[in-house]
Amino acid sequence: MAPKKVAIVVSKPPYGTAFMGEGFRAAMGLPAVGLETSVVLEGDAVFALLKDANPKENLDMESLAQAFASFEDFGFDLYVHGPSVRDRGLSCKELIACQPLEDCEFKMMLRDQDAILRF
Amino acid sequence: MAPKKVAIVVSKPPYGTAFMGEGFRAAMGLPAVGLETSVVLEGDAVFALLKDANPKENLDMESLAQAFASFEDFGFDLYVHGPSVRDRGLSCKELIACQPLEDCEFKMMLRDQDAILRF
Amino acid sequence: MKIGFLVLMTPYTYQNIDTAIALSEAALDKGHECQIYLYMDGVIAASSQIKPGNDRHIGDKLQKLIARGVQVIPCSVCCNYRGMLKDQTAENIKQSGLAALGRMVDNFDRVITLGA
Amino acid sequence: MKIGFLVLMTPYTYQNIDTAIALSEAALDKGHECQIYLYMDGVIAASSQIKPGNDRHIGDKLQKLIARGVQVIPCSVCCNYRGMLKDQTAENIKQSGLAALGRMVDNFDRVITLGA
Amino acid sequence: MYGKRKRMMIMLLKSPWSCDLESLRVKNAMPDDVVVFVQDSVLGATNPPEKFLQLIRDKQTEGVRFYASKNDCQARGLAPIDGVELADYGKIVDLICECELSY
Amino acid sequence: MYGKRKRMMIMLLKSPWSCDLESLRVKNAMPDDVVVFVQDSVLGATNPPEKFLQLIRDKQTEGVRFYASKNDCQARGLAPIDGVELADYGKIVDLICECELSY
Repeated sequence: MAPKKVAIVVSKPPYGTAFMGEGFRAAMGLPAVGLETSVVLEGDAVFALLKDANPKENLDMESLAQAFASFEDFGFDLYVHGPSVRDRGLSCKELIACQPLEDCEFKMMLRDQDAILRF
Repeated sequence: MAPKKVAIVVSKPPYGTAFMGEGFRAAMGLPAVGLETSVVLEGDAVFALLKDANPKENLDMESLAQAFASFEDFGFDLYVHGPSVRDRGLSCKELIACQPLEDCEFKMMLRDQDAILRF
Repeated sequence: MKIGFLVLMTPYTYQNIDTAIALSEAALDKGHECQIYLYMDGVIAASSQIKPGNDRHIGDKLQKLIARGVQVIPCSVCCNYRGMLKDQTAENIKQSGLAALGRMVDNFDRVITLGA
Repeated sequence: MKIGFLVLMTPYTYQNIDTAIALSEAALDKGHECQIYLYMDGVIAASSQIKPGNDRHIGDKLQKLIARGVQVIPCSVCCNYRGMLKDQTAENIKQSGLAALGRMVDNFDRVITLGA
Repeated sequence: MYGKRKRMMIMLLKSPWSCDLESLRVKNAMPDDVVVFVQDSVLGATNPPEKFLQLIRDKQTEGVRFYASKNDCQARGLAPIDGVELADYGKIVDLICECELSY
Repeated sequence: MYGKRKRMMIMLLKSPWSCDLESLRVKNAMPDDVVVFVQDSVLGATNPPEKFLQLIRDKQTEGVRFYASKNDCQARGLAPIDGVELADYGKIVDLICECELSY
């Protein structure tokens, strides 16, 4: 039987709350039990991938950009919602990783899953 | 010396979260230490005063409308933000209490306080 | 059918655990199976020490679900972050790692996130 | 000047207590006096049992503020609702009723709400 | 998979008056999907902001079905607009089972 | 009290992209008031949605001053737009003291 597919969709901005950090922690844990895991950052969540972020020095918090940078090692796929990036005046060049999904791709990607967890 | 004035401004809707209930509890406690206390319900918070609410039977929660109905006994003033009521298609007739502040009154009322607590 | 709930927020402050309980009760009545994974602040609902006065008793409601076969699983790291020791979790509730969430996603037909 | 903070949300999940701590440190450096009233889920920050692993230790930061004269006051009813017993509050922190919030509002020059 | 996509349930929790993210999720609904308003989100089913009402109407035209939690509406003393059906917890469970996926 | 009103500080916490309530509070600013962006709200000072940017510009014309938490901006790798000044925690404390009231 093919492994189940699960998407972790994060829509909250980084650092002001722990939703993204905990979504990331879930994304590290789920591949371990054989789930085909994807993370999609949409809305303000895309700010987490900014290369210039420096939360350690400024807020004594661990960098989510650095955490997500190793997504391949953790065995999950990482996407951003393209329109969310553009709406916020950002571009892929500024992000540590950037595989954008357009609206239609995001809609269809969601429906390709067996479960969706929201953070 | 005149007593200090404090406004408790609640902007969150009732029942989905406890912010309003805890704002109410603060409003009961502050007059006891001699503070001249006002509560302003703005935004979705105005829904808390609907006469037809029945949270006990439907959600096993205490009625905030009933709680606020006795505001005079607790020694605080109760206002609603008028535009918030109208924007939501509500009218004072549907509310258990309704002393509306228009935008200008709300702005000036805030500046008449010594402290503002937000819920 | 097997229905799992992922609850992220504190009890009493947020309605999420109430909704998970109400839906679980309705699902059990219809012959379905349920599980509740408590993640982030959601773990507080598993505390045996909550004293809600005259308010609804969420702990008792969870125990009734457990008696009907529902597993309630708080994330152990999340418990550490909120000062909830192992011996403070209520009866028949055991802290578990994220693998338990993985198993719920893997074995359950539906997973509903109740977050912020 | 006397600056009070009203913190409503859980530590680690929300940045609010971090901001209250950072502003208090800066205010003390400038010779001001500070107080932090923990209300609703904010009370969790007063727990002595939190184990944040390698993460920043909010409890230690609060203790440093306390050593500099800052009072940190968790609402007692809120503690009951979150399963936090009196003996679980950290050193030099005492649960108090809403009257303590009233006194902060009454005696302090500024009150800042850090909520949701 | 085209034309045979999974039916999705979108369960809304928060008021669209205070939180734009809820409308963002409704935008992802496709024909035959189900949107369920629970908790504070029922305010979007009873007293929706104008733009959100238009989104509901547009999605209904596409064939998306809308339900509002009966307990949450009645707890707040509110009734849903035309075209949004009240659903008790049992009915919501049926909808959860009927849709292959929850978002 | 007219013309002698208290100066108010409005401290924003949440992103205006996800939360309309923040713009609602900025609307209450009057001349000489101070708006401070801290925590996730700095996104409104660095990458504001169009309508929120317009609100900032309108309020600036009225004489409202805008500051963004330096630590929160730099933690996120962002810089504020023209006309919004970076403020470290010490400066924010000064602003708290300078304004007679915090909202």
